[in-house]
Amino acid sequence: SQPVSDGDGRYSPAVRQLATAHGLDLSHVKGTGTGGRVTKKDVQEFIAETGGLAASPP
Amino acid sequence: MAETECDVVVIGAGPGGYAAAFQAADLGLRTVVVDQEAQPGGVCLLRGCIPSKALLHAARVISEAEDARAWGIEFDKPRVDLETLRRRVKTIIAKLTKGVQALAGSRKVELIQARATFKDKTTLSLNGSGGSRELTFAHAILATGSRPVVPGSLAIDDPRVMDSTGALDLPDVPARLLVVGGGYIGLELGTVYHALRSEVTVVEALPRLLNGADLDLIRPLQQRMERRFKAIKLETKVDKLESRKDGIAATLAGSGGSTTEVFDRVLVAVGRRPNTEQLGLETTKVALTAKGFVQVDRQLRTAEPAIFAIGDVAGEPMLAHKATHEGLIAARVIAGQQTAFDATAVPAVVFTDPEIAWCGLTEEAAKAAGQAVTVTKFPWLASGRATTLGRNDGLTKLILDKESGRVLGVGICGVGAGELIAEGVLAVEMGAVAEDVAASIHPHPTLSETVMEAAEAFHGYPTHLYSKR
Amino acid sequence: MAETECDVVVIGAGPGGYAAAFQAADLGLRTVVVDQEAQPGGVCLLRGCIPSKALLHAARVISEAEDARAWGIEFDKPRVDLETLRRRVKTIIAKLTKGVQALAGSRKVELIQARATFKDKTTLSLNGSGGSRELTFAHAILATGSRPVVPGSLAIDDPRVMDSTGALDLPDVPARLLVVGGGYIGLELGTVYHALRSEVTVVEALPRLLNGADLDLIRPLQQRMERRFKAIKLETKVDKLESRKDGIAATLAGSGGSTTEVFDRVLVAVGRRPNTEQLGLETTKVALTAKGFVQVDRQLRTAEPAIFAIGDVAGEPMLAHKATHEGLIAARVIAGQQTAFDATAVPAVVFTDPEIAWCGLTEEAAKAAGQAVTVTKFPWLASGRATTLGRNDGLTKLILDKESGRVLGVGICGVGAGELIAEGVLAVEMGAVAEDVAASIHPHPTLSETVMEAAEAFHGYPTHLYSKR
Ligand SMILES: Cc1cc2nc3c(=O)[nH]c(=O)nc-3n(C[C@H](O)[C@H](O)[C@H](O)COP(=O)(O)OP(=O)(O)OC[C@H]3O[C@@H](n4cnc5c(N)ncnc54)[C@H](O)[C@@H]3O)c2cc1C
Ligand SMILES: Cc1cc2nc3c(=O)[nH]c(=O)nc-3n(C[C@H](O)[C@H](O)[C@H](O)COP(=O)(O)OP(=O)(O)OC[C@H]3O[C@@H](n4cnc5c(N)ncnc54)[C@H](O)[C@@H]3O)c2cc1C
Repeated sequence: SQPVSDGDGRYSPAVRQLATAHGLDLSHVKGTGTGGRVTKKDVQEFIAETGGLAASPP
Repeated sequence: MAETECDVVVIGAGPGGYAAAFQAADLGLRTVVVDQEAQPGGVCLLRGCIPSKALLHAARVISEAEDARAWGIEFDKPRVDLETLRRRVKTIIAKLTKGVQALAGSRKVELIQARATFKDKTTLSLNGSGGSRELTFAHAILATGSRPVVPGSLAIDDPRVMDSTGALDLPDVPARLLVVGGGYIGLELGTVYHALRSEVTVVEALPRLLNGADLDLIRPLQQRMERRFKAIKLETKVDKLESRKDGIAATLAGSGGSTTEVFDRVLVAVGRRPNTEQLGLETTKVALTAKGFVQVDRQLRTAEPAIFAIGDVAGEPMLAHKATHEGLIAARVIAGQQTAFDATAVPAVVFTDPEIAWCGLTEEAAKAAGQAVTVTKFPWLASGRATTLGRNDGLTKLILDKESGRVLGVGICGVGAGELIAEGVLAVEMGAVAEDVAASIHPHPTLSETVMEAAEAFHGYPTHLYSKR
Repeated sequence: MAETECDVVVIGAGPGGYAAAFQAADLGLRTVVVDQEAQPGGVCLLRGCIPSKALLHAARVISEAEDARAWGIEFDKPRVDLETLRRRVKTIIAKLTKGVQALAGSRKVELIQARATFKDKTTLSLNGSGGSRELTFAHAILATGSRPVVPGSLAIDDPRVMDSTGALDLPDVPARLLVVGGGYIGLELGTVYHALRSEVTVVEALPRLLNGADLDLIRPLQQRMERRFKAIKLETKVDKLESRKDGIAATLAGSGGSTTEVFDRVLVAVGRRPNTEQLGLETTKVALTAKGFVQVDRQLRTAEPAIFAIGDVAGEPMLAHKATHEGLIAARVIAGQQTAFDATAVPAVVFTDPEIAWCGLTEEAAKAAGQAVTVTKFPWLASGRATTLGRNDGLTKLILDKESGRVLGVGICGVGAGELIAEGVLAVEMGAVAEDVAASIHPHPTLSETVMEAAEAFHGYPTHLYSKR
């Protein structure tokens, strides 16, 4: 899938850890936080919806 | 619209007013500030935050020097020269007030010393030492602040009965000081006079000190004050004050009945009232709330569209940083920016010893609202840094959303809590979750680690705390 | 895999090791910690962070009491009882080390006092006072820390030449102290001895103190130290130390030639070296970096898959909180969690007077990397709180991404900087932009406002600062 966030890396520690744990590429996750920031909840919902399909190749 | 003499006039040069004026000028507006005082700075600078904190710094030095005995550093009691201390505080105030003047000058903000009253919704009349004049404006920002309340029963005509302004003047160090009111102003000034060797008695009508702060945060402070002050009497009212030769006789009515005690001075610090009178507000559509504050919307606009109100006069919490923040917003709105007050966490700090600071949701407020929160706590007993300071009397707590762990509020009691709360405010404002705070590396050994360790308690155990679940 | 006696053995009970062990136990692993010392806590607790900060607290009380003269609070010079001071520090250490023991006990982490060496990649041999034994493990975490380096030319056999451990023992207060090394350990201990009335000379081979911190942050500290210390000699090397009856003669070689001065004691604080020797690492695949640290990946795994390394032994920065954080990560990885070290900002604090603290990108590093940053600064001269403390000698700066305003680094010099930096770390980790920090309401009057005002400078002017652009 296409990246939906500009991937400027403004991810909080909790978001980064969750992405690491699930091998996710965060640029696929749409942010709903202030200024379009990806929140932990966004990542959790993304995982629930996709089953972590957007996992980045290692 | 007729040409006005200025784009914005700000009435009151306190931390709300001058911040608003500077912001307005920085955004290109012709700005005038009117204040009746000779020096800008408002209550905060002249008789509030600044002098009280300067005196509290002196108090802290005195009390730390006492505590140093246990470290093998023995000081004799200091000689206190009240005149030098007063002068020092005045010098600090003068320095800051000159700074505000200089900043106004370089921004081309005109400062006028006069008392302002509205003549109508576009005209002020200004009464200064040089006579009166009128000033037309496109927008006005009301930043007239607040003043101490002295209830009728305590308003006796004796200079030994003081409000906070009188107490900050340090007329002398009374052997016996009665502080009426267990809010932050009373406790801070009580701390100052205690360090200067007054015997301090605090009375508070409510069953608790510092209404608004969580009780567990108050406990370490209360315990220390109970050891140092003569007495803290809760659920006690001062029924009457009477001038006597040997002091002020105070009739204290508590659950155990009524007693009369004599004090050398009395500080009445029971509350503050917004300055809304004799402003000619009746010539405008400006409306007041039930509590007597000027009614404003989230853009700080009053019922009169061209008139804004900020700071103490515009509502609780009556704190300088709230005033400043509102001032910035009001100026931006006037300059045409789409913005509004949307801070979720206004911090409050009590600069006692230890300090108490909190922001966002309190545990008690969450409970009252039936909100599902998890409260995690890290007692300073387990803090290495607190131990090196000999000050384990503290507590750090987080109020977290039960499900997501989002930081909704932070409360801290302990030395330096007023500085530590800044991280808490940022966490709340950024929508941080407990893990974010826990994963941010806090330097060792610092008191800020207690915030991190409290956050660690949400998912697991903090390194330095363990309790069976 | 054969059954091992434990899931994890941690070698070294410093802030890295015990944090790792506690986390491992909390995650259900059978955990053992081995340390050769009788008390857990490592360098940090026994002869590093904790004793140095306790002594620095005493130093601060002494120096604030001196400064209080200007406030009309006059203290006579304190009587310093070194024995009580030493005992106080020992009591603090004992309290904390007992705390670590108790936490280990309640978590069922076994603490073994022994020297550990690898026999092979799954077996340690432990040599303790009670003899030797072997211990098989599924995973090992190497947390053996570091020790002071004393260069050969300075390693003379005279107890008056001390390393940091010796200086922390406070053998006496030398009239003339030479501190070799202008890093944080030398400056902190120099501050302690100065407060206790030593005449302090600092020599540093580099042209600057505190390599790694931005120069503008160092300036306020250096200026104060230059007023208080006897001398700070940069670009100066100690060529030779010689024992004499009347002291240690030091040959100092600087740009202006070579001189010999006599000191009563010399503190050598020029660096620390990781403890990688005599560990039997050659029986494993564990590899070292060019600088002699154990080589690890982002999961803290060495070249030997079952062996991890954390803390000082695993690389710079050699700081306790880095050790602790790595310890937590290593334990989680061993427990099967998918995680890795990904902190962007490890803070560093120099607990001198004033303090210096920074995190994330420094201005100098940004320049060296050609990174497009905007640096905003707020001098403490303009801070109300600093003025009430009489401590305007400070600076707060933000290193911001030029385009987005994202906070990449924060640097602070001033009293209490070590606590203030926590907000900076959170800002960097959360990906905050300048506006986020500016819009967070910072309580007034506090030093934390300087962070907010520095942030305000990105888009406009801070309220309390104005400079033509
Ligand atoms: C002892 C004490 C300690 C305090 N400590 C703290 C603290 O540590 N932190 C904190 O956040 N807050 C503290 N406060 C509260 C703080 O001082 C106020 O919240 C703050 O000053 C409010 O700012 P403001 O701009 O709304 O108005 P003010 O500071 O009250 O200023 C109002 C100004 O308006 C002027 N004015 C009023 N009417 C007119 C008129 N008609 N014409 C011309 N001028 C007029 C007044 O002269 C005054 O200068 C303290 C208060 C007290 C009394
Ligand atoms: C004077 C001084 C002041 C400092 N101040 C600070 C500060 O304020 N803030 C800060 O962050 N850092 C500070 N540090 C640095 C800090 O102490 C270290 O970064 C920290 O202790 C590293 O922790 P660690 O867990 O890696 O190892 P260490 O704390 O070094 O602990 C290693 C442990 O391993 C044990 N050990 C080693 N080899 C073996 C073996 N073969 N068998 C058994 N046991 C073994 C040692 O006995 C020791 O107890 C200071 C250091 C010094 C010297």
